[in-house]
Amino acid sequence: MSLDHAISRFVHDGCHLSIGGFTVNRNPMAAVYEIIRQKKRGIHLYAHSNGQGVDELIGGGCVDRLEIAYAGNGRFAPTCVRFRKAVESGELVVEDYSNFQMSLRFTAGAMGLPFLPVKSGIESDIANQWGFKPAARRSDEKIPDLKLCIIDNPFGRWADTTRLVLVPAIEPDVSIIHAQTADSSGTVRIDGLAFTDIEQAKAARHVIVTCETIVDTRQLRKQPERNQLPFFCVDAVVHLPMGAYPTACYGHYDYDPGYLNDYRNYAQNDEHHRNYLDRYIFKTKDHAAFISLQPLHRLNKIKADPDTGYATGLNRL
Amino acid sequence: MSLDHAISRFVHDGCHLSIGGFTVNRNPMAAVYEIIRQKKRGIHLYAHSNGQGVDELIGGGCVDRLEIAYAGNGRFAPTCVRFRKAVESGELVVEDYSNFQMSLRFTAGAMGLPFLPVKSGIESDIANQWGFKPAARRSDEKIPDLKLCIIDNPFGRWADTTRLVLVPAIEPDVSIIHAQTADSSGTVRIDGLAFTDIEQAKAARHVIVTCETIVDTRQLRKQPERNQLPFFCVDAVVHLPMGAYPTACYGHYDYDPGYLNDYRNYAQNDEHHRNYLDRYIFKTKDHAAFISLQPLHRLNKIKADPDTGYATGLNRL
Amino acid sequence: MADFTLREMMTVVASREIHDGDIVFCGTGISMLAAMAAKHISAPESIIFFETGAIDAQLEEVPMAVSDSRVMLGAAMHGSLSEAFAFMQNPNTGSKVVGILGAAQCDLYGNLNSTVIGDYANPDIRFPGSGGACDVSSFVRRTIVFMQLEKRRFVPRLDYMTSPGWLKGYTSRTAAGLSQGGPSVVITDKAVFRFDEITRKMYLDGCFPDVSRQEVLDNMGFKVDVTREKPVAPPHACELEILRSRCDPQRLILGPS
Amino acid sequence: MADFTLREMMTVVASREIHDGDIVFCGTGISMLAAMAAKHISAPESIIFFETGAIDAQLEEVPMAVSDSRVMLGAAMHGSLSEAFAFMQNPNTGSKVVGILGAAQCDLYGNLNSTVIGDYANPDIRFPGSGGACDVSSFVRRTIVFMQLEKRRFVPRLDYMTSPGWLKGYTSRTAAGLSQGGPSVVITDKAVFRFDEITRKMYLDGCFPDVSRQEVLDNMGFKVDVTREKPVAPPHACELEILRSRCDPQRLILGPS
Repeated sequence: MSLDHAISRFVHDGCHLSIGGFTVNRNPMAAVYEIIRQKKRGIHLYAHSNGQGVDELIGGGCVDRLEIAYAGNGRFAPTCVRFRKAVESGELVVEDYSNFQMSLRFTAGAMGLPFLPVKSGIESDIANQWGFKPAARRSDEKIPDLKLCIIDNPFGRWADTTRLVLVPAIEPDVSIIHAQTADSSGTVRIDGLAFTDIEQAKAARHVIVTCETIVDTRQLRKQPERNQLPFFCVDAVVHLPMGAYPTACYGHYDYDPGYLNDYRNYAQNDEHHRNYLDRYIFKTKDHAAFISLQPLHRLNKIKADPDTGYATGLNRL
Repeated sequence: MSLDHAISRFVHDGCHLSIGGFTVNRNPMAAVYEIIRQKKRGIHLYAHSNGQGVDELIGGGCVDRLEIAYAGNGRFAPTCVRFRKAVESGELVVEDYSNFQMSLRFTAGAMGLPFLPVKSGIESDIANQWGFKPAARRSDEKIPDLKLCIIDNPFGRWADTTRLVLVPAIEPDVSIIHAQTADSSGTVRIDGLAFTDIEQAKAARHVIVTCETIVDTRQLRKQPERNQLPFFCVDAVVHLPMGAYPTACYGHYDYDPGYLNDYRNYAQNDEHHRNYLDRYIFKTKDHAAFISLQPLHRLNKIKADPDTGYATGLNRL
Repeated sequence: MADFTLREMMTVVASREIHDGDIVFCGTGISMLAAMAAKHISAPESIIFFETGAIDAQLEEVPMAVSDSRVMLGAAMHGSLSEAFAFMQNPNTGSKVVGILGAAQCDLYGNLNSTVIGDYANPDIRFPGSGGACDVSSFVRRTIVFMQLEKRRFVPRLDYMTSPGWLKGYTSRTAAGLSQGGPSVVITDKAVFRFDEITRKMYLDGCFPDVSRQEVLDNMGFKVDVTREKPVAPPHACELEILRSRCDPQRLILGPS
Repeated sequence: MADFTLREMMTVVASREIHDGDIVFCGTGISMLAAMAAKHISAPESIIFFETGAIDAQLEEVPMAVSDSRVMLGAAMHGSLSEAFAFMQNPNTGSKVVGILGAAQCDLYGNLNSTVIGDYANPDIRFPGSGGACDVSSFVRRTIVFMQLEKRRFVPRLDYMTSPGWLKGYTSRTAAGLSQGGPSVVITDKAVFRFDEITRKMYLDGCFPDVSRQEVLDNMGFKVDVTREKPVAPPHACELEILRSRCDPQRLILGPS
């Protein structure tokens, strides 16, 4: 399936969307740009520590509500710039959790459970301060009535625990992840760290996988231990080389420090950011056209060294 | 560390023990036989569907209490023979759970949680019939006061769920698993299905890993995705070729139908079973001696085909 | 009509319940063979799935247990037990799963016992226990039950309910908080039973060739509606051929011919 | 005495808090560098651990984020986020973990804010949020806190408590149901603070070379006990050499020299 078709088919205005990756690594950026290009609006977005993808979707005007643990992008943006602007201006409603809590919320969705317990959040304002107010929650059947709840351990002091936080499952309408490898039926292999991508995919009603390489099914099945997602979880597989650019894809390419620094500078100024969107996203017809705008010497520099999986010695200032 | 040292150091009379593997595959049999050889008594044993290992430990007189989901051994013993005898004679107290429940109970222990929720067990006698009675539970701090409990969904009807079963964490004193590969510091790689071995190990206070091969640390670290247990979880690594025999070890050898059929026949008769214990376990000084008692032609027949991981065409009648 | 054993007949009848797109949860033994038969005969796009975490196992040889290394070869992925059961508990994937279960006892509503005969604390006969049966029967869209037709197995009241079926019938299953799925068919060595859409009581769907209705009823400990009985088609020669030559040439599960 | 920047001093001071056998939970930036420095200088048997699931990462080059591909190379294993946090929540492994955290605000009891300045629903300044900080501070044996010493950062009352420290002191932390661990040291660009064993209030442990006690107190929004103050040893030349040449030769985190 082509990316524009997959996005127009599964990502709708107002849908609940989850994207994979973690800050500067393996964000499904091609899909993010296509969502912006298609001018989707009113998205309810979920992520744990997705940095670049979340910030671009917010900057693209696609997101109304965000549930997240961390909106930074490493050294390139200690706090994501468009995220910060949107929250401070009141354009974006945010509900904060911790990284473990968000990962467990996706895990609960993946497991078909309404919640999972966790021992973090007690006494934190994560428990006390709710982004979505109780009345708004009750009127929206796609948001749980409670942000979370704290219970006494029903097993006494078993496991040396007196109180626990229960965090509600996330069941996105659609999750999008970027992998190194898949077959055409949708069996997925991620190399390096998988973050929470697999749980995000399993929790969702629909799953779009973009990938660097499509290989023959038989090849993936020689080492079933290395595959993380079976084909029956996946709705669309899109072959998309450089699909995580400008974030990294372990074994294929590094993040592009030049792009990420430029992006931060554009993002800090509303007019520059509008020009950025216009030039790189709205005026490119697809990801290949977007990639062709990047200076070749920069793309060459981020090619991964096969021994390390990243661009050894890359100037990252 | 040698196996006899690891067992005498970590497995004590009355301890709470968990063993890995599943029915006919990758049971830590060498460790099981060493526990029998050392005449450990009063063990509280946990397993989900471990077949051969559980039955041998029960037959060896080591086990007083058992928490388990399934005590069968495939075609070789639809119900494990010594298990059945011990339950029917009242020598063994059993508490039944489902396979998912047991796996989640180990997962809860691995996660440092007192319980995990699950949607199975409702209306089943698994919820109503307790192997350990409430008074006995309360007087033993190593058993939770409740076998399980059923709660209403605190998030209303979120995730289309009204009621859930909470199953208590298992925190064994020691877990023993058998892996294909480890390094000397204890980083573990299991090929093929890992069953619930990893959760069983993470949940335990002490972990013994027996393995077919010990390799250099650098070799395991070339593909960190394929390792499942980091060294800081492991107390003892024992190099033990054929350590899962007579159960299978994917990629190394198959289960031995001859041994498993003979075992069933011995197990069905108390005197034959005593002779079996005497000949194969008490009179062998270690696993190598035990293996040397097996007919060479049988051992040759179960060698795994490198293409399939099992003994292709093996006569398994 | 080809010669066939009752075990072959049961296997083929069960395989006909499996359709393309179904994810088939298999236990040990005849249920595994039924899934293999379906995949080879009528539902090549069905997916064989084991609780041990092997997904879409290729099964070049028939496994002797769900942990057999033969389930690992050529699978789409290897998960943990928890992951495998989570696929069934998750409604997105669980709604595609068909479970196949056996048991020691079955009642009018398809509730199953695979744990004990007699008192739980002091049993007359101990069986292996739930394994994944309670989980599967609690989660998936529909289950296929395999049973020997005997009076001591088809009982008015289970000694122990391992796996919930339709509980007490009507809407009692969903009212208790279980999934909308439940047992859809009971396949025995003499007859096939299904469940009424409203009452969820078992009824006689059909007798095997050369088996009389009376013979069926004489082997049951409770009464069932017989008004919907229709003949059960015997295995085709080609079904038998594939079952014998492709699925279980050693007759490890089919037993003596 | 060798020339050094305050950032170098902070890094070296933090690295001294790490011992062989510690599993060091690292965030982005200076905390990662402190862990690398400890491993190269004083605690070669410490283990660098990222919430992203990379365990005992070898770190040939300094990562720019905890998800950087540089954390993946040569690790003992790659887990998921949930697995990584579970290692900290599990008391068997969590009791070996030392967390290193930064924040925008810190109070007398080492409670931290990394979420907002102002009202949560309508903030004056929005920060990235907890990430794993709330989890780490809730679970692990002890945490090392990095802060710039400024009045607006050392506040009597947090605008938002992201990560629980000693809460209200004394036994309030364990009474609330949190782990026995808590913040053990706060390392700033001017001084080091620790926490009283009984009251769990922060006290001044020592000022950096050439920093006066008064300068420290002038930059804090609350009073601390100063009676236990002792000098903080500056970095040794060899510590600096390793930090500069082995850990961050590009000065990505150390910044201008």
